Amino acid sequence: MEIGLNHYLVLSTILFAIGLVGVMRRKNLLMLFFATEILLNAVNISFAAISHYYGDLTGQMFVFFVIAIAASEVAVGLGLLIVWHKKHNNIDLDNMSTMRG
Amino acid sequence: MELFLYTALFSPLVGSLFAALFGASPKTKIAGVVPSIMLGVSLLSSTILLVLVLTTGHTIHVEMMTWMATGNLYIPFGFVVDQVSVTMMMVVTLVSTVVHVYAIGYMDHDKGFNRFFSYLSAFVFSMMILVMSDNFAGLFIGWEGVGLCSWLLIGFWYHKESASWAANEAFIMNRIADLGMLIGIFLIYWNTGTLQYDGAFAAMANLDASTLTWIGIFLFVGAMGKSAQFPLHTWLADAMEGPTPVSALIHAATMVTAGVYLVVRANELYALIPHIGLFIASLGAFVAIFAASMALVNRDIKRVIAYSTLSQLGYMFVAAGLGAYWVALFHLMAHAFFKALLFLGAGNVMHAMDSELDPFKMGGLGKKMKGTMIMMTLASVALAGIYPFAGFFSKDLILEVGFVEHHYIIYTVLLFTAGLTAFYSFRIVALIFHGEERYKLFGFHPHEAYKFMLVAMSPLLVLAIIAGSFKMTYFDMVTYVLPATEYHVHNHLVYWIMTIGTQLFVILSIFYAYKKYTSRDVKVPDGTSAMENSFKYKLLINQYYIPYFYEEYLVKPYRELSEIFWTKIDQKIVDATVDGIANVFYQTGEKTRVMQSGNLSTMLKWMVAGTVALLSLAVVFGLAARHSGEIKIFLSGLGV
Amino acid sequence: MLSAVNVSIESLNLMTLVPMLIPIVGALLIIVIELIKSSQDKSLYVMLSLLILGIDFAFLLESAGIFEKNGTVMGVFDVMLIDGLAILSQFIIVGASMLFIPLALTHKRFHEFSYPEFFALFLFMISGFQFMVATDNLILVFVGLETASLALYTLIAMHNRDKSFEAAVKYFTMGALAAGFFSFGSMIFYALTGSVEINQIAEVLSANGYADIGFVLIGVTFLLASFGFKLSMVPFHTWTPDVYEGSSAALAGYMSIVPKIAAFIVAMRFFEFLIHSGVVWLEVILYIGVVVTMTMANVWALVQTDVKRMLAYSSISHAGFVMAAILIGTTQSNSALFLYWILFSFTNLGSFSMLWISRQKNLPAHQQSDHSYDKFAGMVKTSPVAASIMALFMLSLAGLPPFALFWGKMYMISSAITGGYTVLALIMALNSAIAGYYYLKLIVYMFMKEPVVENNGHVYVANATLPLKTIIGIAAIGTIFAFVAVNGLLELITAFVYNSGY
Amino acid sequence: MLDHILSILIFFPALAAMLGFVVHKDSMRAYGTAVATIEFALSLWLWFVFDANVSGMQFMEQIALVPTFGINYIVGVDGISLFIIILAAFFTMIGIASLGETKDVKNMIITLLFLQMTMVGVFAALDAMVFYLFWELSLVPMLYIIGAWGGPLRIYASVKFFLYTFAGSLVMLVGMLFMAYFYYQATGEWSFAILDWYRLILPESFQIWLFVAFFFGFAIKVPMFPFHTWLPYAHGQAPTIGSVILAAILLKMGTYAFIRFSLPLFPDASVYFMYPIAILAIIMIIYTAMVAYAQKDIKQVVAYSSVSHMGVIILGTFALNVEGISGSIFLMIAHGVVSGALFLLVGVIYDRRHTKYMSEFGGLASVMPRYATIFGLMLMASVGLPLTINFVGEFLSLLGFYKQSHILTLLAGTAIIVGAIYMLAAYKKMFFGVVTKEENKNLPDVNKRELIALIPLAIITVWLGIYPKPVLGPINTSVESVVGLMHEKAITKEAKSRIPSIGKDIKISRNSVEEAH
Repeated sequence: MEIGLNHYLVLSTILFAIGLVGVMRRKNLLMLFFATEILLNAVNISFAAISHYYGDLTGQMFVFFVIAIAASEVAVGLGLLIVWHKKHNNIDLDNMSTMRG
Repeated sequence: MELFLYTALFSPLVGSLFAALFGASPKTKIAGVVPSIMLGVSLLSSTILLVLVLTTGHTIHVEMMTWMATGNLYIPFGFVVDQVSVTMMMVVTLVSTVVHVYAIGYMDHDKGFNRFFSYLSAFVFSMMILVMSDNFAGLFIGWEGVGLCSWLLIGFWYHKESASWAANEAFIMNRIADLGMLIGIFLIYWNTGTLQYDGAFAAMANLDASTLTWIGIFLFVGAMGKSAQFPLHTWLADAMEGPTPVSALIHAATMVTAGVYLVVRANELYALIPHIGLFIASLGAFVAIFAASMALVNRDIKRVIAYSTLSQLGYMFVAAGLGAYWVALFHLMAHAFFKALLFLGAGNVMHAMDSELDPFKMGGLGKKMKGTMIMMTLASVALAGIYPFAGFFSKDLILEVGFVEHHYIIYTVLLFTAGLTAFYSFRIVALIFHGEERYKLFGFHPHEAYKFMLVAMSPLLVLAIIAGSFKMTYFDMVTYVLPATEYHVHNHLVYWIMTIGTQLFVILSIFYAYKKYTSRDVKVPDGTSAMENSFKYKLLINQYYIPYFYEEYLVKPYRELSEIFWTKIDQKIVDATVDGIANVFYQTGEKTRVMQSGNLSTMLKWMVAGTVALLSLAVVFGLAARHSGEIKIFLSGLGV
Repeated sequence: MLSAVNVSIESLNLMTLVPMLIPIVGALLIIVIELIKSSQDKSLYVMLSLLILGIDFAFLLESAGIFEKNGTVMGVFDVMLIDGLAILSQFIIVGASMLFIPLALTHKRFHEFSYPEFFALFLFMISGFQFMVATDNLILVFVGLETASLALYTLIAMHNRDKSFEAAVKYFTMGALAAGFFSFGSMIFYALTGSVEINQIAEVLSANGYADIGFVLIGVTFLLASFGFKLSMVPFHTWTPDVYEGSSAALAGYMSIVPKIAAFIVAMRFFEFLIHSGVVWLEVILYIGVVVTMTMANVWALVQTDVKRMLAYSSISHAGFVMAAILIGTTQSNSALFLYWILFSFTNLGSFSMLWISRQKNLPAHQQSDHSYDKFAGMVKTSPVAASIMALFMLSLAGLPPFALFWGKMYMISSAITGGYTVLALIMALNSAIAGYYYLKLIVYMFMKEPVVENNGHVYVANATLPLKTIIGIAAIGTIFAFVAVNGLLELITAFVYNSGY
Repeated sequence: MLDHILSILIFFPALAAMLGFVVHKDSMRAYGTAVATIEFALSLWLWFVFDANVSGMQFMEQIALVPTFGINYIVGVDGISLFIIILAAFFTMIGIASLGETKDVKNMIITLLFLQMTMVGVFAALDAMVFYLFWELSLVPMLYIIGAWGGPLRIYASVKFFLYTFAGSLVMLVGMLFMAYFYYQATGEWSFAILDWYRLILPESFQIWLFVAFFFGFAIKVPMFPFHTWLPYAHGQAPTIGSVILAAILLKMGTYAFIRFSLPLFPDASVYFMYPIAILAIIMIIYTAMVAYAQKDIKQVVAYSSVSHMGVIILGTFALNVEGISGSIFLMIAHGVVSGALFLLVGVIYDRRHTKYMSEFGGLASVMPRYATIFGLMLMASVGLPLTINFVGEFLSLLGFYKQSHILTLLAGTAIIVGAIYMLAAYKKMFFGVVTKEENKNLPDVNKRELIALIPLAIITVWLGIYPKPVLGPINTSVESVVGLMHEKAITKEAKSRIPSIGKDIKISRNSVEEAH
């Protein structure tokens, strides 16, 4: 069978859903970041697919930007993560709830 | 002439203010003398005015200044001296002058001496306004003014609980009546467009009967309050808490007759609504006998006299109600003289017995205080209406009126009451002055009052005796303004039977009373005798349980209801709601703040949840988009 | 064989880029300076950035002039869009930043300011926001958004306390999620229309009459979620109080203003056509969102014990209040949004600065948080002027005339009425009433209570220096004498908004 | 000078308050008194130059504020507002002059001066927004006075006062914005000027809605039953001066606003709501009078009594004829004087015994005769005895309303009975009987400082009771024009009949909202 646009979209949607679940379920900060990466890349897939479908490059440009941003996010995120780990030597979400109410 | 009018009106005020200057300072004779002189002046100028009116027959009408003016309403301070008001002026100034002079002696030892005179003169001033005003608003000023002064004077000995209570009772009861009066005034204004007597009465001629009836009723309600007619009568007896001169002046001679004056003043109105007149007359007759019955047994001389005042007021209302306005006014005048005299005499007795009021504890005082005895006896005779004393002319006239107008029930009632009157007045005379000297048992040392007090009383005595002889002159005078109807029983035989019959009846009851209460076996009742335990007696001594009824069924509930309104409704309901609304928000906050758990993954869950919620809504709406029309309608309610 | 691309430099219209480039250049400059000669005093950097922002502001005035002459300008392959909204919002962004920067010159030493990177990042962030507002291309919006956000996360973290790290992490993570939503949303629109430019999306959608409305709604959902995060709409608001508490008061104040206005502009651009396309769903959602955000935020603010958190919630509620403008979507409401936000930025920056100057280096024992209410108990006794100014800001926030925010509120409610949203208008009014309580609470503490512990009032101005006082002074004057400026502002704003077709 | 006298009246106290910050606290009292006296003199001068024969606004000033949105600073004064302004100035003066021993008196006086600005502003404002501005602003100083100098419950009381009024007036604000919008629809331009609004005729349905919106703001301020519960707390907790100003002036804002806004703007709605409001007013009169009778605390008695009296004022206002409205305005002044005096008197005894419970007193008449006399006078004024200031107002108000409804007036008339009941009862408890408490045996009588405040009030009470003309005249002139305007504007037949027409012709452009559509 021949793979059409919808398959890509479905795939990306599934991936996105996985990402969401991960975001909700993960207690480990690092894993959480991975989940967000999944989110973004899920979107990338469909962007690429759609841009191919329309035959214009905007989508792919978007993909590039997303990748770039994802990268920088990782940078910042890991930075924060490391600092946090230095201070508390754990990266568990449930430990960071000093502020509430 | 206006000069005299203003002097008559304002000199009491001057006297009052003068006395007020010494209000806070200790007793000074001058604070008593000056007001008395001022009243003398007032009396003098009133007399001059009287002479003027009597001789020339024309009246004085002045407008001093504007009081209220707004919209179409225009109320001036206007005063009129006509035959009616001048009579009242004479009565007021005369009696009050006497009382003032008398009071200088009576209040001699009272530390509130100065205060007393400033109040008393203030009262006279208000009374003068009441009688001299040329419009209903002015009348109302005086009306409330006398109310205020009577409040001050009844509660004069404010340290006595009973006194201040009586004062408040009097004021509030009068207020109830004044409301009626006020409504009457409103009615008059909106229907006639003015409050001036002449204008208003002129306009009333062409008003429909129902309106007039209402006006008549409401005005009379006002009169009922001041003249202590049933059911607003209880305050008068309690008002005896005040110093005796006050009782003499306010609660016998002047203020309580204001109601009668009002009806007489409004004769043109009541002439148009005879059915109300009849009602007034019937009520008057009822009050006459009702009050007299209570006077029969009471063991407080002042209260007895008070009840007799009440019953005499009843007579006056009968006359006024039956349209015999001049008769009412005449009896008012005569009554003022002998009743004031009676009270002042009682005052002497009280002084002698250091404020003991129970006649059973007296007896045989005649030896000690001749003057007083004579005066009171004569006053009682006049009250009983024996020829040729004032009472005969005025009171029997009222009986005749009742007869001539064919209201035989009223006539009979009044006749019977005349007997009662004679009985109770001589009951106390006998108990006080004759028989055993029971006061010895209680260790009193009675003494006659100051000479000048007796002298001061003498003019009243004279008038009480001779006032009757002015009847015709008086008739000629007042009938300038009042309907001139002669009341003669044309059949001479009937006339003589009636007159003599009445006289005999009265004299008999006098002698009965005299016998009964001078006999040796009169002793201080100790609540054991059969008579005292009889139902009749209890009923009468408890004033038909009316005060009790008021206390139990009006005063108490009012107090309790207020308490409930405050504690239950105002705090528990109204205020609680307000705070409740505020609390709802606060509590919501407290409850829902847990949402902010501070845990990151919860936060993320919230975000996703929000998105999902939106999504599901999106789906719903996506489906519903076809039916968006209906939805729009539904939502337009929200203003979307 | 590709044909040579030849584009005339004029058609690029690079002028449109200049306002964004200035901060970037400035940021680089600062870094370079640091490279050449490190460990300069912070005042140098503060003043430099102030200068740079000044220049930026000047250029904005320039472009404002241009706009007034010949309307909206597109540039750089029609990616940049310099219309009234862009210019106004940039004014707010840059202006607020200029007010913020001097707050670094505190009396006590806070070590984030000793890094030049702080200022560099700050300037990057500003340019990011400027990009966000000055385009209708979703890509650029995304880039700008992320640039700004990433910088902001770092700034927060640099405050270097446990709480600030926690705040940064929370903000960051949720931000990442929001970014995912945004990209997904724009992906859907791209799929639907084959374009990522808002105006083209609008055209295409209206051309095919919103054929597949379901997908549009889904797309909108995701974008709404991401905007909701930025604008801290309930339930996407949860980061706000924590982040505000975690970061320094000054920065919190800044955050309550600038990122939001940027997001508002994007939202306005995006929802404008959807609202008028008669998509009922969107109206409903926004209606609910607005009401819930206003009310719940107020309700939560009632129960706070820390002034800073209270202000955090209050600014959420204000955001909700202003979000109503987008729902109403008339010219008046859009201008009301700008008016409100300008006045709000004065007042709110002022009140946060008041907290900032009262910030102690380390917590005294009797105090559970930096700015707990009872810290301010009896403040009027010891430092009446400070107390009065604080009270002034609170009254203004409560919307008491004639102070700044009243005019914003008034105009906003009026726009709701003219837009036919009567019920909404009433809800807004009543919400201001509820809000009155917690602003009043602080006044009550300051003016009517006795101090918890005896202090000489120094704590309230522990951090004060001339620049800080100046800023607060400016804010206070702006708050009191707003009524002088309102008319001018209103005319200007209305003109700009109207001419850019909103 | 004359063209700006109102602005001077409004802003002079504020300016003085600003300068007051530098005055040393020992000489603050003198400073405050001086300022307030000057202000009062100015207000008297205003009265002197006021032309009593002009029915319209005088000394109008207009400064553009937000012209694009139709908000301008417009002030002006007519017979209705003139005397309340004077009263405000007067009470601030005697209030400060007779200020008892208070902690940080400096803040107090500064606050009072600010309060005065807002009060005068409210009554002088002719632009809805400016009116609203002062109206809201007046809450702040009062909040501070109650909250900082009040009794044990002061914070609860002050916050309640603030929020309750604030909430109400926000609804009113919505109403105002609506009104402006309608004006915009009708004429195509924004305006908040009241005089412009007067010329606008709205369909009845709109009138009713707007009337309700405004009603919330006003009714809470008055305060009308059932919105009155903030008042007892405010009075109970406030310091003497606070209660005096509150009762004398601030409450009048509500009733004044009814006459300034509700009646002329919404004549048909006023007629439509006449009976409901009259019934509320009667509940106020009787119910609160009974509540007052149940009080143990003399200050609460006075507090509730003022609610009761406000009922009469409302009733007079909604008589919708010249007699009634003039009466209610006069009664505002009267009630201001009398209740103000009564609160001062309560303050006198409170300063001496630091209790307000009547059970603590008794027999004071013999200990403090002068005090008892003045109290008695004010009491008699409060129960509306003729020849005292209150009677004129009450008489006219009731007289006016009698035209509209006999039975309701009869009910309302019970005011003179129930009023007498609680007042006399209170007086009896405090002054009559024998002195039982030891500490009451030798209380000092009223001193000079207190007399400064009380004597003038006593004089006014009697003077205006005997000769109300100088005040009633100008009021009447302005009220006639208001009533005339209402009659002109009235649409429904009922309103036309209910509101009497005045001979004078009032010109109003008959452009209504529909026509604009």
